[in-house]
Formats: sequence, C-alpha cells, structure tokens
Amino acid sequence: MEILTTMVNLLMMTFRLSIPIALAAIGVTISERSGVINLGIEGIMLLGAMGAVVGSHIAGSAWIGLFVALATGVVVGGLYALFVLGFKANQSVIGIGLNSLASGLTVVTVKSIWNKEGISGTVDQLETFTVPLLHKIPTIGTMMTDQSPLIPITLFVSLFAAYVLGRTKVGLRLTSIGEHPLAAATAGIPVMRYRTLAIIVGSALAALGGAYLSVVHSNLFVNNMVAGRGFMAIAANILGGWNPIGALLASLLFAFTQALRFQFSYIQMPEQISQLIPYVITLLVLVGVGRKAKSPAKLGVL
Amino acid sequence: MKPKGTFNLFARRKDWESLWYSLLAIVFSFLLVALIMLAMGYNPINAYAALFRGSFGSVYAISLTLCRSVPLIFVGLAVGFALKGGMFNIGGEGQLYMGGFTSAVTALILPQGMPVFISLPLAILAGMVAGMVWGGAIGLIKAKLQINEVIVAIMLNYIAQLLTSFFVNKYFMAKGSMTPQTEILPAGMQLPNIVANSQLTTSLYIALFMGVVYWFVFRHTVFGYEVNALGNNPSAAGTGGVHTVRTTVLVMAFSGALASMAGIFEVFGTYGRFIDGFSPGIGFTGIAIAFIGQGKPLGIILAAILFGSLQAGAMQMSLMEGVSAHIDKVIQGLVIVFIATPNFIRYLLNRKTR
Amino acid sequence: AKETSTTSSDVKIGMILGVGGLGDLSYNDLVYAGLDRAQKELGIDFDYVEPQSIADFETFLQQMASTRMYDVIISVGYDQVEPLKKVAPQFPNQKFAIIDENVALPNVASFVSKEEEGSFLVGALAGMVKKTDLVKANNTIGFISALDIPLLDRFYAGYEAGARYVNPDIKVIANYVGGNAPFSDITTAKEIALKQFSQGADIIYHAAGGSGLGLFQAAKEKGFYAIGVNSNQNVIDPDHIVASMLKRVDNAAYVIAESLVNGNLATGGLSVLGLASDGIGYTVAESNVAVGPEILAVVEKIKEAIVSGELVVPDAHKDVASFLASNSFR
Amino acid sequence: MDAIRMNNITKTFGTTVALAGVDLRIRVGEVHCLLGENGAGKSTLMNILYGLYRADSGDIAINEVPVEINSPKMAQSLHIGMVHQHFMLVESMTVLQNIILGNEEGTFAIDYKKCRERIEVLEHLYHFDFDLDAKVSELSVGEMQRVEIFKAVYRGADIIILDEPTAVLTPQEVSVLFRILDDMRNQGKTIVFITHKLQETMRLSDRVTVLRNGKFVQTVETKDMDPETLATMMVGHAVELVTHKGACCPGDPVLEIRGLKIFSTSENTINLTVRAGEIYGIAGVDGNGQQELERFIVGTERPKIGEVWLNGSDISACTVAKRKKLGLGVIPSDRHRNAILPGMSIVDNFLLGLQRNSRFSSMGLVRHKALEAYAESMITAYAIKVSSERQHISELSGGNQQKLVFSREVGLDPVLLVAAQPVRGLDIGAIDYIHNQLLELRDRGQAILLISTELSEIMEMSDRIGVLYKGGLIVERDADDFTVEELGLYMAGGKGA
Ligand SMILES: Nc1ncnc2c1ncn2[C@@H]1O[C@H](COP(=O)(O)OP(=O)(O)OP(=O)(O)O)[C@@H](O)[C@H]1O
Ligand SMILES: Nc1ncnc2c1ncn2[C@@H]1O[C@H](COP(=O)(O)OP(=O)(O)OP(=O)(O)O)[C@@H](O)[C@H]1O
Ligand SMILES: [Mg+2]
Ligand SMILES: [Mg+2]
Repeated sequence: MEILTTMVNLLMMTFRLSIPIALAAIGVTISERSGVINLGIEGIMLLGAMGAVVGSHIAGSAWIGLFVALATGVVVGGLYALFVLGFKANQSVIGIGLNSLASGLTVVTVKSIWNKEGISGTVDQLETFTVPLLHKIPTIGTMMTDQSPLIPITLFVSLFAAYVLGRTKVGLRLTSIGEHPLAAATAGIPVMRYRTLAIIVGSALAALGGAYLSVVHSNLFVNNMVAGRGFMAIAANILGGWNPIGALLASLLFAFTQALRFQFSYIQMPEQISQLIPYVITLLVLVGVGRKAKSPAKLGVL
Repeated sequence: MKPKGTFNLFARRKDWESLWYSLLAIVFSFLLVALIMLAMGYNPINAYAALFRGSFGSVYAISLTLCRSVPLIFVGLAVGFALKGGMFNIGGEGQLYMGGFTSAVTALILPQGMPVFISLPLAILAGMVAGMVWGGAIGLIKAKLQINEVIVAIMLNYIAQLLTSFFVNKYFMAKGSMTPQTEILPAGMQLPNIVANSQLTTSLYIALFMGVVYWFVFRHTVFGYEVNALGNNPSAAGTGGVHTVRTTVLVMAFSGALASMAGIFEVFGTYGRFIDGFSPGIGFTGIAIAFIGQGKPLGIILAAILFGSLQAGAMQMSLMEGVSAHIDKVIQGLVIVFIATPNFIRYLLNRKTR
Repeated sequence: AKETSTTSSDVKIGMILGVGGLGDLSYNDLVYAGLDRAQKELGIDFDYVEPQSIADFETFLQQMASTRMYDVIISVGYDQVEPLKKVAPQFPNQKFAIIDENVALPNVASFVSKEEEGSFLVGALAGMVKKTDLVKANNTIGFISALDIPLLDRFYAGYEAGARYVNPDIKVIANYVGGNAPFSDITTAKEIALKQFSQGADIIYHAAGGSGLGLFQAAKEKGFYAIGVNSNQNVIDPDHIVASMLKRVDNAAYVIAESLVNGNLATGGLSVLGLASDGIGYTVAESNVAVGPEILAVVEKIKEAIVSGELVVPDAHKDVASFLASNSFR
Repeated sequence: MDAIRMNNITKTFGTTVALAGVDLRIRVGEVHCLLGENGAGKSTLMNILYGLYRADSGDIAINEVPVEINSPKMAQSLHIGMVHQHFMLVESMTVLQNIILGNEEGTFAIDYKKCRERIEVLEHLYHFDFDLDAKVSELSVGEMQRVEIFKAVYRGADIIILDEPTAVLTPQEVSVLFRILDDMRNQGKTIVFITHKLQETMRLSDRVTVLRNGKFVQTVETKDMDPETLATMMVGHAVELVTHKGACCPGDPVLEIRGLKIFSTSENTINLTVRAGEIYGIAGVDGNGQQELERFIVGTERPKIGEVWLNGSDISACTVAKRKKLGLGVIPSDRHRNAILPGMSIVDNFLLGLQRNSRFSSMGLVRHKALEAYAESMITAYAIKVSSERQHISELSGGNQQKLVFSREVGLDPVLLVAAQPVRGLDIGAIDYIHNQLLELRDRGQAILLISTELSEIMEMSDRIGVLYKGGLIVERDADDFTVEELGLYMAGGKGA
C-alpha cells in the first residue's frame, strides 16, 4: 500500500511536471515538421506565462488567462514567421533574440502593471477537477482527485496533433514541406502559408505550456519562471523523433527522472550528481533509440 | 544556415552593404527602444548618451567593452567553425564550463615551484583539451550514431554545469568562501591587465589571434577546405576523399576548444579563479554572434564587440540613468533580431523611396 | 534606479545588488527595503544597480567609486567579496559596506548574518508544534533549499538542529530546487513541497527565495503549514504560514544610512547580525495559526540561551549531529 | 488550335540572359520536342510555363486564352503538368502519398480509400502499375519517373511537360516511357518533351522547336528532319558527330576486381580486369549494382566479400583519399550528390579530390596559385562556359557542371578513370566532346571503366564489355563479339543468367 501510494504520487508528479514541456515540445514538433527551427521557445513560454497572468488579472478568470496566453503565442508566432519567412532572417538568431527580448519584456510588463519587481501579484488560478465516483477508489482515487484540466488537454493535444500530422491533408502537406519544399511547391501547395500556420500553432502551444506554469500550476508570474523548460522541450521533440506522441513520451521521461530525483532524496547522493542523472539518462536513451529519430530533410533550410 | 563558400578577409561589396544594413538595424532597434523608454518615463537621449559613454566614452569604457567582447569572440568563432562544417554547436556553454574548470584546477594542483611560462600554458592546454572532449563527443555521437547534435549538446550543457558545480562544491571550494568557487589562482597565473584597474586582460590578444588562426585555416589550409566541403555537401566531400567521420569529430573538437577558451580566459583573466555558474549564457550569445558575423572572423569579432559594447553601455545606463537591466535585455533582443534581418531594413527603405 | 527623497539630507548611497536582482524575496529585496525606509524617514538619497552577471560587480564598484558621488557603496551578497577586495583599496577615501560577508579592509563595513540562529528557532518551533495535535502525529517536517551551497546550508543546519534539539527523533526531509533558475522556479518548489507533504511533512521551511512561493501554494492547496524566510512572509498566507525567520539586513541597511546621517559610520569592522543584535529573529505576527503560547515561551527561552551564548548553533549541516550530541534540551 | 502559345518570352538571372524573346507554339494533341544545348534555356522556358519562374516579359496563352501563370497551382488549374528533371518526390513518403500530395481526397482527413480508387481507374486507363505503399526512396529511377508522370495525370493535366525524362533511364525504361507517352497522345494529351537525344526526337515527336543560347531558332515538322540537320540547328554550325575510335592496344592490368559480392544476396560475384589503354564497359539495367560497384571502387563503401586491386596492390581497405593518391579518377553517376560542392566557387570545386595532391597542397596548405592556374587552364581547355572562377558552381548549367567534373577528374592523368554515366544530361556537342576525350585518354594508355546504362554508349565506346545483372557479371567479351540484340538480352538477364 505504502509503495503503491508512493508510485501514484510519483506518477502524478510526473504528469504535472511534464505538461509544460510536453505542450511546448509538441509545438516544436509541429513547427519543425514544416522545416522551421525555433530556438525561441523558452522566450515564447515566458511570454505565454506572463500573458496568462495578465489576462487572469484583468479578466479575473484563469480561463481567460489561458486564452490570452494562446493569443500571445499567436502574435509572437506571427512575428516570428514574418521575420524568418517574410524577411528570411536566420531562424536561430531570431530565436535567441526572442529569448533575450522575452526575459526583459516580461519583467518590464509586470513592473508596469503591479509596480513590483520580478514577481507579479497573485491572480485567479485554474480550478482543478475531480472525477465523480472514480475518485472514491482508494489510492488510485487520488489520481482522479483535484487534477488539472490540462492533463487531459495535453493528452488530447498530442493525440490530435499526431492525428493531424499523420492522417490529414494538412499533415501530409506540412510533412512534405519539411522534407522537400520545392516538391510541395510544384504540387501547388502554398508553402509559406503552411509554414506560417505551423509556426503560429507551435508558438501558441508553447505559450500555453508557459501559461500552465503561471496560472494552472500556480497563480502568479515570477521572473524567469520557465527555467529552461523551453530547451528541454526542444530536446524532447528530438528525442520523440519529431512526432507529437514521441514528444509527449519524451517529456514524460524528463519529468519522471526529475520526479525520481525528489522522491528518493533519502538515498544519500551529492545534490549536483542527483541533478545531472536525468540528463545522463536522456543521453543513454538517445543512444539507444536516437538512431531511428529522423529529422525533416530540409530542417532550417528555407 | 548552411555555411557557403570560402570567404576572404577583405570584405566584398556585399559585405560592406550588410555592414551598412547592420548599422541601420541597430539604429532602428534603438529608436524602437526609445519609445519603450519614453513610455517607462526614462529620457532616451540621456540614456543613449550614457550607453555610449559607458561603452566607448573613455579608455576605461572601451576596455570594458573589449573585456566583455573577449569571451563572445571565442564562442562566436567556435559556433562559426562548427557551422562551416555543417554542424550546429549549441553546446558552447558546457564546453566553456569544462574548459574553465579544468584549467583552473590544473593551475591549482600544479606544483607552485613550476615556472609560470610552463604551468600557465599547461593549465590552458588542459582546459582546451577538456573543451575538445566535450565538443568532440558531440561530433562523435553525430558521426557514428547519426544522433542530432543539438539535443546531445543541450544535455552536455547541463551535465557540464552540474559536474563542475559538484567538484567545486565538494573538492575545490575556497577556504571559508560562501560562494562555490576555487581558491584564487597564483598571481603569476592571472593574465596581466591591458588597462590598469580594468578587467581587460591580454586575453584580448589571444582572442584576436584566434580570429586570425580561424581565417587562416579556412583561407589557406587543406583541413579548412575539407571542413568547408563537408559542410557544403557531405557525400560529395566523401567521394572527394574527405574522411567525413574524422573530420566531423575534429570540427566539433576544435569548436569545443574555441568555446572552452571563453571559459578559460574568464578564469585566468576576468576572475582569477573558477566560480560555479559564472557564465551568463555566453555560449548561446555566441550562436547569434556567429550568424550575425556570417561565419567570417572579422564579422564575428565586430559582432562580439557590438554585444560587448551593449553590455558595457547598459551598466552605465543603469548607473547614470537608472535604466533597468531588463530594458537592456529588451534592447539586446531587438538589436539581435533586427541585425539578423537586413531585409526588413531594405523593405523600410524601399517603402520610403516609393 | 534614481530614487529622490521628500525630506532632504545630502547623504547619498550607492547600492550594488546581487545577480538575482530585485524580486528575489531575499537579501536584495531586504536591503532595498531598508534604504527605501531610510529614504522616507531620513530623507537620504540612493541609487542602485542590478548586475546581470558576476563579472559586473567589479565594474559597478569601480564606476560608482570613481564618481566620488556616494557617501557609501553597499555591496549586497557574499559573491561580491572578491571584487570588493580588489576595488576598495583603490579608493581609500570611499566608504564601502558589504552585506552577508566579511571583508577586512579599513574602508569597508561588513555585515554577516547568523541565519542559522533564526532557523534554529523556527526549527524548534516546528519541532514542538509536531508534538501538538495541530498537525499529523508522524513527527516529520520538511525543508526546501534552492541550492546546495554554504550560505543556504546555514538555514538547513539551524533548522534541523533546532527541530531535533526539542524533538530528538523528528525526521527532517530536505530537497533542493536546483535547475536553471533555483530561486525562481516555483513549479519545482511546489512539486517538492507536495512530495514532502505526501511523505508526511506538514510543516515545511524554505530557503529558496522566489521559489518559496511554490511552497506556499502547496501549503494552501493541501492545507499544511509553511514557514517563511527573510522577511515576515506570514502576511502572504496567514492561514498556512505559521512563522517566518527574519533576516534583518534591511535594518543593517537602515543603520548604515542612519549613521551616515549622524556622521558616524564606522568602517573596518564586522557587525554580526544575530539574535543578540536583533539582526536575526523570527515572528509569528499576523499569522492566524494558533501556536500555543507555551511553545512560544520555550522558543523565547531558547532564544535567550543562544543570545547568552550557552547554545552555539551549528552553521553547517555536517555539524548538526555533534551539536545534538553535546547539547540536550530539558 | 494551339495548346500553348508563348510569345517573346524573356528571362534573365542576374547577368545571365536565360531567354531572349523566345516564341513557342504547341498544338493540341501533339508530342513536341524542345531541343537545345546545355544552358540553351529549355528548363527555364518550361519552368516559366509551369509558374516556377516569372518571365521578365512576354505573354502566354493556353488553348488560345491569354493567361498569367504565377504559381504551379495556377498551372495545374490550367491542366498543365510537369515532370522535372530532378524529381519532385518526397522520398520518405509512399508512392500513394506522393501522387495525391496537394490533391488529396476528403475534407479534413485524407480519404485514402477514395484516393486509391481514383488512382486505380487512371492506372488502368494508362497502363501504369504501382506498388502504392512502397516508399519512394525504394524505387528505381524509372519507377520514380513514372510516379512523376502519373502525378501529372492524376492532377488532370492535359499538357504534360517532361524535362530530359530519358536522361536517367535505361533503354528498357525508355521504351516503357515511350509506350506511355504514345498512350497519352492517343488519349489526346499534349506533350512537351525536352531531350538531348536526336533519335528520340525523331522517333517520338510530331514537331520540334530548337533553342540556342536563349534564342528561338525554329519550329519544324519532325518528318522533314534528320538528326544531322537538327544538330546543326542546335549548335549553329555543321557538326559531324563521329567518335574517332582507333584500335586498342591494352597494356598491363590496372584495375582488378576479385570475387566481389555486390549484394549479400547476389549469387554470382564480379571478377574483372581493366588494363591500361582500354575502355572496359559495364553494361546493365540500372539497379543491378552499378552504384554499389562504383562505391566499392571509389572506396566510399568497403566490400564485405571480394577485393579491389589497383596496379597490383590490394586497395580494398584503403580510404578514398589513399585511392585518389594512387591515381584514381572518378566521374560519379550522381553528379549533384557526389561530384560538386554547390555552395562553393568553381575554383574550390576544381580542388575537390585533389586537395591532398602534392601539386595543390604542401604541408597542409593549399597552393592557391597552382590551383587557380590549373582551373583556368581546364576551363579553357574544356571550353567550360563560366563568367568567373569565383562564381558558384551551382550557377553553371548542367552541361558545364559535368564538363568541370570531367576535366577535374582527368586533368591529372589518373591511372584509372571510373566514368559512371559520364554524359548523362549533356547535349550532343558535349557528349561527343567527352566521348572523344575518353578515347584520347585511352589512347594515352590510361585504363577506363565505363559504367553506363546507355546501350549505344557502351557499344560505341568500349573495347571490352561486361554485363552486370543482379549484382553479378554474367558475361564478358570483346565489344565486337556482341550484337546490340545479344547485349540487350543479357542485360535483361535472358541469356546465360
Ligand atoms: N535559377 C537560376 N538562376 C540563375 N541562372 C539560371 C537559373 N536557372 C538557369 N539559369 C541559367 O539560365 C540558362 C538556361 O538554363 P536552363 O536550365 O534553362 O538550360 P537548359 O536548356 O535546361 O540546359 P540543360 O540542357 O543542361 O538542361 C543557363 O545559362 C543557366 O545557367
Ligand atoms: N546561374 C544559376 N544560379 C542558380 N541556379 C542555377 C543557375 N544556373 C542553373 N541553375 C540551376 O542549377 C541546375 C543546373 O542547371 P541546368 O538546368 O542547366 O542543368 P539541369 O539540366 O537542370 O541539371 P542537369 O545537370 O541534371 O542537366 C538547374 O536546376 C538550374 O535551375
Ligand atoms: Mg534543363
Ligand atoms: Mg540538363
């Protein structure tokens, strides 16, 4: 029983920690499938987190906050598309610039709204839900209790993204664009339009991931609260083999190794070592499955 | 970006053009930020005056700018080198930590009696080797297992940072220090300042020298040519007798060595010791610098100096005008974005002329 | 930033914050608050800068000093020691002050805090509360630290020593936030808190700056108790935050300003901010959690013991065991 | 009535004038051949018709209706389809997906069932037969091309443009292609056909239009024409296309291949010897091991079973670089992939493969003077059309790219030259030129291994011929002892195998 509870807690922690990375990672997958790299994910998540808090603050509803975050993602994605597609700017540079921009802009915004440094005021937080009846089951029931709506949403997003990429016109066309843009163009596909779409959707998902940190898992914005999850998302996308479900699984792996680190803290081990284990595991997994992961042929080439 | 063609040191017409557009880009982003400042109630004119004073206004200012540029030059060259070979080295951060740490520790454990002209190069070399390993590993994994270098680099970044942190905390912590940092290096090992009381040390010369080496490698050496060929068309390079696996590993190893020098000379120059987590993301800025410098050594050095001056100037801005560090981040971000987008400036100009 | 005063005095102070910058809910915010108060009450003037990297410290010190504009330049944080050691001698007539470290130079006033003492008190408080029916009877408490570094180790050492001093077989679970942003990763901190709670810890103390907000989140959600740090964080959530360890570097800053106004700022010395000097403390004020007066009475006793010097609190976790071996609570 | 009418089309790329006031008239239901030397502007003209490039000036009418074609989608809606020389197929996708790409059935999700039905109907009508679920990367060149053609049909094209469709096909595949094209003509489709091969022109087309460096020369009825006249029109002056092939006097063995197994599955192995001063022709249908053989000799792949000997020493384990040092010259079959560095200058491309040759580098340093001198001499000697040596090679027309590669590989008198599909995609002038160069080399006593899927080329050039079938060498004789028919039979695996 004891062990079972631990396992359940471990599992729930894994889910909660994986959501922001997973959402962003799926976003990365979508945009990279169309051949567009985006190193600015970290920044977009940060802007999303901020947008969500502002939205929730003004409208007094975390749900509105989520939508504001999505909107933020759409706008930022649109600008990103304008620069890398419209003006043919280098994707990596714009991404890095975006990160710097975001880390500054968010704080400036918080300051101008709450007149506080780095930390926003508290805002409405997304309420959790409890599955009727099921939550009564002992121990397992806790998994049905006070859960964040974003857990099912994330699962759905990844499945839906997988479905779109794998089964639909849009998916086929996006993939062809990432593999062989000229072929897609000669097939009469409006390459730029699709890429723009992919970037925007991807960026919106990343922003949602950021929003999770600020108004779902918590109820305020803290300077730099994304804490590198954007880069983990980029990694998760690659580890997941440019596939939404793979990205989700990879994110779960990252989250799980993180969770382990805390669960078994009583195993006496130097802190830094226990912190780097997740990354070592990732490398090992990569070497194990990495070969199969195949990047779009024309990634980053416009 | 796939690196294209060999370059020559003497800029061609289009290089001058892109330089011109870069300048316009800077101006434009400054105008944009000026609006933000006005909105935030700062006086942009004074702010920018301070920015300039802080970056070029005095010998001290210039030395500060250059001091900030040095590590950026190293990582810029590192990323550029990898790009020439068709690889994306996002692992500079990890490589500079490994380099800085290894060289510092070497310097500390070498017998004190040893003459500096032996021990210093030895320590630096040790650091570069560490960087080579950390970079070469990425190349090896990519070449042998076809695993995307970006994810490997990201992981190695975290690992390097934590590993060095671990060793500093547990084994090399300076006595009675509250910060995780090694003991201060023997005075003889710390590079001499170029300008008194500034942080600018002779590492500047080394950085510039590496720029020349970089240029020379690609302009004159067979290895440079082979790297270029590899980056340009791997299978053709292979058919042309380029040993692709070996070259891939070498490229990343050298890239790693260059990146490690950023860390090494922060240790031997700026700080005089290794400090846990000292790098404010130098490795990532290097990527932007390499691209903005279009993989050309001169371009990279100029871009690095630009970024250095922004950092130096920003301090003066916050000191004199109280412009917050976050505004500075915004400026930097915008400058990066617009410099990377000459077409946007072109577009604006054409609009006007129409 | 420029902060110009209402009531006037010609004292001008320069402050160089730690890299965390404002909003760290730690010494940066505290010292700022101190000078802010000084400005309002004494009408002094102060500028402050937020360095972006540790490389900036030396430069800022240089630049501020060379303006000859400031009556004193305050370095906030232990990691400014080296730069200060380098710069201060160049400006023998410039007064400096450093918070959280000791720099033995004639023109530097040093202030170090004994966080372990305050942590000891809140630890003892937690240890005793665990014996009441306010909480689960599993004798487990938690501690969340941002990083495994000496400075934060003091909090850990004091807290555990205090708890086990009054409650020998209590279990203290400790975790570190770590990662890219240890002081502002509320997500991770919250998860740690939830996990510690699931392991039975229903009183959790933190030394993680902004990340601590994640702990308070968890406490509110699950309805367990948290202990604040540095400033009186009880106000953040009076129903769940039992007490806060107080680190009064804000006072230190204020005192610096005050003595400048009175023209008697002494440099070259080390001021220890501990329980004795009220530079460290604890408070249950504004918390709605009713901790029994008998407990508080004991805490006060212990405080006296520390002040009188008969209890010497360990400042490193590795020394906790030996401390407990040689000190027993009756 | 005219299916296509292009009037006074002009197109320049930077300084190169690709097309200068070209007129083109194509009747409904005819097969129309577009002839011209490399760089004459054929591809450009068709790319304009297909909406890939925009003409600087000039106008287009489809079925007598003036139109603006500014995108392939536009072209498709005008029922124009194009089969590019460099296939526009997504290799990682299946045949089915490639065919329907851009014209998928179904509203949101793709209705694959419906797509298959539609495809099957058309397959029937035009006698195609695909494995729809095969990945394109697994297909032979011929199959890929058929997919390309079918794509056009599937998109309902009435006008089908083919850019050098036969350049990469084997004789068998060519005849298949022609049957298909005949079908299409009978179905009333209009076909524009770019080629360099006059026999094909004669065999297939109703009319011919000739371009010469960007200018319209003439449109004529094929039946009034003969290859010589056409050649004259293309080149601009009389050309006699005969390869001067003297008797061959072979010397010592240079290349020896012993018991080489191409595929782990193939039952027969390869044993052959190429002697100094002879051209050894490897005939065979594409996909029977040509690429593999090429790679084994070049050294980009190491044989598991069997050995490769050069000048009496076993080089099976040598690196490519080592083999180059020993005097191996290679003209790879896939130029764009294996022979050129598109992003680099012409000079740099001359260095490829020679970078470690003592003549162009010493102590790890490139000897720029020597290199540039060499490049210039080659450019003049082989009449390569360039505007400057610093220009990117990708800016050269295919013909000139190939000339560059050829000159580079033979320039330093290799002891062995492996020439795989050396004239693929080249115009008659260039072909004739390169063939004569090969013969000259041979007469200068160099050993040449000619790998070609072009029966005629093999017959014309080789002194001895071996037939490659399913990775094995099933027959080897002096060229004169083969008749074209026999050879064809062997290649089809009919006789002996
Ligand atoms: N994208 C381009 N950019 C610049 N110049 C080009 C481009 N495409 C073709 N050219 C030039 O225009 C001219 C015509 O090229 P085109 O490809 O039409 O010749 P072609 O008749 O197809 O030759 P080939 O027989 O080798 O296919 C050549 O000089 C070529 O270098
Ligand atoms: N000046 C140029 N700048 C950019 N691209 C060019 C230029 N000239 C030709 N190209 C492109 O390079 C390729 C080679 O040109 P060209 O069309 O003459 O050869 P090709 O017949 O298409 O290819 P192949 O060599 O297989 O015959 C073509 O795709 C052409 O569009
Ligand atoms: Mg062509
Ligand atoms: Mg051609």
